[in-house]
Amino acid sequence: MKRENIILLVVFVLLALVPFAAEFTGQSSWTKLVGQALIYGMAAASLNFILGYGGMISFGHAAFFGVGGYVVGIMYHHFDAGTAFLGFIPGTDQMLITLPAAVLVAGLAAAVVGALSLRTGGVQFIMITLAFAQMFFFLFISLKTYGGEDGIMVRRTNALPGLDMKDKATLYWVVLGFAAAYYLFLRRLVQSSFGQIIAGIRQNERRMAAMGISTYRYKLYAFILSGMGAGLSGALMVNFLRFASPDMMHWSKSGELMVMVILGGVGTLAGPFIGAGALFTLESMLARYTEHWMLPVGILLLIVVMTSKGGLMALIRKLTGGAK
Amino acid sequence: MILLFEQLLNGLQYGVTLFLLAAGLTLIFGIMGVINLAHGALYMVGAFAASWVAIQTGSFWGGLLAGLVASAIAGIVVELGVMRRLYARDHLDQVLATFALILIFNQSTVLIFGRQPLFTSVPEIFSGSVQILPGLPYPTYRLFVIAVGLAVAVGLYFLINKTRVGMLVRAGATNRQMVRALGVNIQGLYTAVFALGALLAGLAGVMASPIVSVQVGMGDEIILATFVVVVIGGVGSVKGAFVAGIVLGMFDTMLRAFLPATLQQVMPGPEAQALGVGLSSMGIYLMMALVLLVRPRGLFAARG
Amino acid sequence: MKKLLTTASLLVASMVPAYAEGTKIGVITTLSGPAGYLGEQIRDGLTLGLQATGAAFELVVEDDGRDPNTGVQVADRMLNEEGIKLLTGIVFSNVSGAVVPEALDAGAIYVSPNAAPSGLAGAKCNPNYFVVSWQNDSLHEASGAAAKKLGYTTAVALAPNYQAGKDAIEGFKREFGGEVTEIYTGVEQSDFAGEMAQIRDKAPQVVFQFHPGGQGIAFLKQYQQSGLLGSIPMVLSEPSYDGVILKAVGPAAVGVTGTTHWNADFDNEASKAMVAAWAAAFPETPLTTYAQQAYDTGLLIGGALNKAGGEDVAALQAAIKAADFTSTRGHFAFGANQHPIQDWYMTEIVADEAGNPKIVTKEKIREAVGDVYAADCKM
Amino acid sequence: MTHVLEISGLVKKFGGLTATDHVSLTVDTGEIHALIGPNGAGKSTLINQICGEIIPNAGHIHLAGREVTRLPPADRVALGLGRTFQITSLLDDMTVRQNLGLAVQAREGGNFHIFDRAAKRAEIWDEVGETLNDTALSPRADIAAADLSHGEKKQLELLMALSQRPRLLLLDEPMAGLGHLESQQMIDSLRAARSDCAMLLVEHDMEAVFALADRISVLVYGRVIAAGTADEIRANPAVREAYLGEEDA
Repeated sequence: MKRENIILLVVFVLLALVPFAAEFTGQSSWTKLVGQALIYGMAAASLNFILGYGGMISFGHAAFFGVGGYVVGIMYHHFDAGTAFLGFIPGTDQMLITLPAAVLVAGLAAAVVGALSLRTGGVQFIMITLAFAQMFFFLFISLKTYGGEDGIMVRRTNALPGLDMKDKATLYWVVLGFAAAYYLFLRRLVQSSFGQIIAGIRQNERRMAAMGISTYRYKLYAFILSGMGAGLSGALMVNFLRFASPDMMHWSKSGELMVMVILGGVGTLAGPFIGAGALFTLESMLARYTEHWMLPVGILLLIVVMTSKGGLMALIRKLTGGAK
Repeated sequence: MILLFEQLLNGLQYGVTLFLLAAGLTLIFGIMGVINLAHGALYMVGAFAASWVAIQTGSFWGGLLAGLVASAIAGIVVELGVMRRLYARDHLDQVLATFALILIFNQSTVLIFGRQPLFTSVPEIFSGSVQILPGLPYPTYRLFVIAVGLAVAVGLYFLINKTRVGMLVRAGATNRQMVRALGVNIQGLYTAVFALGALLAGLAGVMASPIVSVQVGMGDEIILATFVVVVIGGVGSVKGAFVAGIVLGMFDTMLRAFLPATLQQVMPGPEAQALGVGLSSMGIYLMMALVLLVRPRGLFAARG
Repeated sequence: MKKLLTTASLLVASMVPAYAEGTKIGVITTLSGPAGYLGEQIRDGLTLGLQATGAAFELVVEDDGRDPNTGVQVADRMLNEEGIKLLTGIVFSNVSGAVVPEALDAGAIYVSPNAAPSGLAGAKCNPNYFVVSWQNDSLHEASGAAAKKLGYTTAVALAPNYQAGKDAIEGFKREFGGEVTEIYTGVEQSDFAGEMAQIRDKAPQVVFQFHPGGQGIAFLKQYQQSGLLGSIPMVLSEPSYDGVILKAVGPAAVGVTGTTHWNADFDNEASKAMVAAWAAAFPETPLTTYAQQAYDTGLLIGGALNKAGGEDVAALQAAIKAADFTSTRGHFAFGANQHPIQDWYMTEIVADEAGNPKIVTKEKIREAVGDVYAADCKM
Repeated sequence: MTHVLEISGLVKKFGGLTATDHVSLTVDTGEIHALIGPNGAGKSTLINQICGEIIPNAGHIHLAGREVTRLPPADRVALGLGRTFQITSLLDDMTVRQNLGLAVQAREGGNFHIFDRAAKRAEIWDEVGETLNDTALSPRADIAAADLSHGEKKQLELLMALSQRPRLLLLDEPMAGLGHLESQQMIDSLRAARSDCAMLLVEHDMEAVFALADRISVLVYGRVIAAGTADEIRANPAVREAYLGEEDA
């Protein structure tokens, strides 16, 4: 087995043991903390695919995260109320239905946003994706049926046949399973034929066009795939927290996802997960000691960006002697 | 009719505030190629410094001076301490660093001034209203804000078009390498531009402080609209920032003022209200998306 | 600099609780961002209230950053790791929507000093969930009643375009009964010049507006600057004219009518004690209804702790449910959904000797009212 | 027979400047057609119109009998157009092998597959191996493109363009910046490739032009002032005056 795979396996096993360790040490909230970090890691990793591998700096990624979350929330709402969405789509609390639906709807949203945004580039692309995300935010904030700015409560986590989803550890393992699968999917994706084309477009779009690649179509496809990933993580987050709210698509959430990617390491597979974990743990640890946690978080972020290029992944590589 | 005119004035006043913020941002953006998310924090610094000094001394003008000085100093410190090391990095690192700066500025403000909003009032000579049309009294202070904004626009026009510094700034916005090749003290120019941008943001903050609530995070709300202005106007173009600022200010105000009522005439009640307000909140973003789809580099892009 | 020191000492004070041996109470509240002062008021009011009861308690305070995710994270740690069985403190209903179910599922009690989302007030009410503040609807109904009582028949009602804003206007309309023009403002809007022009154009007899926090400050300032303050009367509900807002707007608020469930000039022992304790502890900071609600929460919780202790959740729940405390607002009882039944008062903002705004209670306008959701609650 | 490339009456204006002024020319199968002219004559503008990066104001471009005047660049590549750039344009972070691999992959298709492994596509890597064999780049195959010498970059770019198996290859100053020996190698490579595809060669190096070109067109101020064989162009007085006279002086 390759060294990289061994490390992955070890990390996976360690993560799988988190609920036990948390219980054993009496720090049981770690299960939830790590679970949330994993979901954010997935969202950040989906962003990293277009941002790090594809060179498309999207500042509106939280929109798809939120859309995915709201699909779960809205379906649960109708399930709970016994009504139908748009009058003909019945609600459900089955994860096997809600998650694919969330992925699909987020992908559709990404298709529309991407199709328009990708006509621009550079700073304009950053801003136009932000603009679309803001439109989603304002749309959901004025949806009275679904709680407006207060959001929707999802009183019970979606059901998965054969599992007791009320159990925190079970839910955590489900999340871990999705995160691991998503990691492997991304690993395969960046090595695939399509992944190579996307990497080529990031490095030299003009050259790729001269080789007969209609870059727009490939970038759009990447944008949609990435939006679907964000939708999946949003749907998981709503299941995990049992709550969906417009905060999920606020522009500061897009910014946070971006920070996770940059902090962890742009264009690396593990970077976004590491970045999400680091930022999340840092915030929540510091918040325990001081109400002014934003100050040390800000200073630490600044130090990281000023002193190292390539984020925490670069640091880890340096420390482990250049090994992958 | 009077209502329409008043709303136009309101739009103009909002527009010049956006212009003050966007002018600095677009220069920093265009010349140094830096995405400065923390520009709104400088607006906040200006507002807080001005309010605090105004409270202590009882003088709005003392506050104005303090706000300008404080924001310019904050700008210089940020440029020397942080931005200077990031010019060569890509946009992403700049985004992260300036995001960190927002956290630092906001929380430091909490530590220094506390969490409660500060109170400032309109200076005595501008406290009343002026009867600009029969039946339309308009707050003198807002007219003052409009005048200051327009004066800054004229000043910037002369600075950029008629002075040597302005020539360098223009050249820098079009071609960074060329300015370097001219043997200019590029570091000095960068610091100066950054300080100028910070000063203008601070000025916007000072002017807004008697109108809005001077509170932590006040810059984060307006910075998005400012970015929209910069992008619609064209990155690096002060003229673009001016035109886009005014147009956007008016467009936004008009939408808020008239769209819900207009929709109500063609649709049944409450839904029309909700839709109208939703649409007018989205208005500026919708406008940016449309402009970029037609002109992907904005209206007055400096770089070809 | 003095401010800095005060803040620093407060910070220390909050981290080193006075009664380190007592029952742990988890306080999840918003301390960062523009709304941070609300959390500060709640934390400090709660502390004073608890101290007034002499109960043995230990506060574990943490910031939720107005983010439901953070709130749940914090709640999870408090509930499962530190074994806390009693939570309170949340300012915003979007946070409480996420946190309250978490607490209830863990078998803990949540007592709300402020946020009271309608989603938890009706059919989804819960024996372990209490609200000490007020339900949104009843708050704004009081303003409608006040405007009606003052003899007005036409109004312009303004509120931000989110759920609480819509509820506010609905509540106002319900009791007002006259002709109402509704204007919704932007969620993050801070310049209301356009709305001022519309108000002038409509020329109603009265203006009702609901803009808590910074928006309220901006609105009142601009209302005065546009010259409307003297010409069209304004009626407000308490979150739009709290002490902090008044301090920030200065004379711009004088002449405005407000409705509230409590005011600093209330003539009862509990209220006087609280005002005195607050003035001694935080001379620089105005006492708002947020702090008062939290103080009442402190009295309620402290009393219940004294009676039932902190170990037995069921006993504690019963003690809280009894609401056996002397509220700073005078009459207080829990309705069927464990939300308050209380009186509402009309107040007026007048200028004190220094010309600064001061709230004076005028009269009681509604007596012993609960909320419309209580009927749906089957407990 | 049809021409591989046929340009007729092409006009492109930038503001008041006419960069391409009613240009007409053809390239036939197996032919190397050179386009020469002083700096600013509009050669790159013309190339970019043929590639589709710039859309002309008037006139027509036909590629292998199909009108392509307004098609996007990628669609023209599908019809058999390949190109090299005046300033070499490679995928800098990738190795020589990966650069070539991507060029082959772009031609072979399957580019939307997300579950395969590009590194395991034998049809690609076999071909890349064959292409690299016997070239000077062979020992440098696993070096990042950014680290190659200027001459090697030019060479790699040509190999990438040829890997697309174009019918027509647009060469934008392939000799620029090359030493004498490297130029000779480039001329040899081009000569070897002429059996596979026609070429439109933009070049300043007259020695190379005369060594390779079957026909030469001379572009001055956006207009074709002369066209013909090498000998005809050498003898043309207008060309001597407008162009060669100055350049050779």
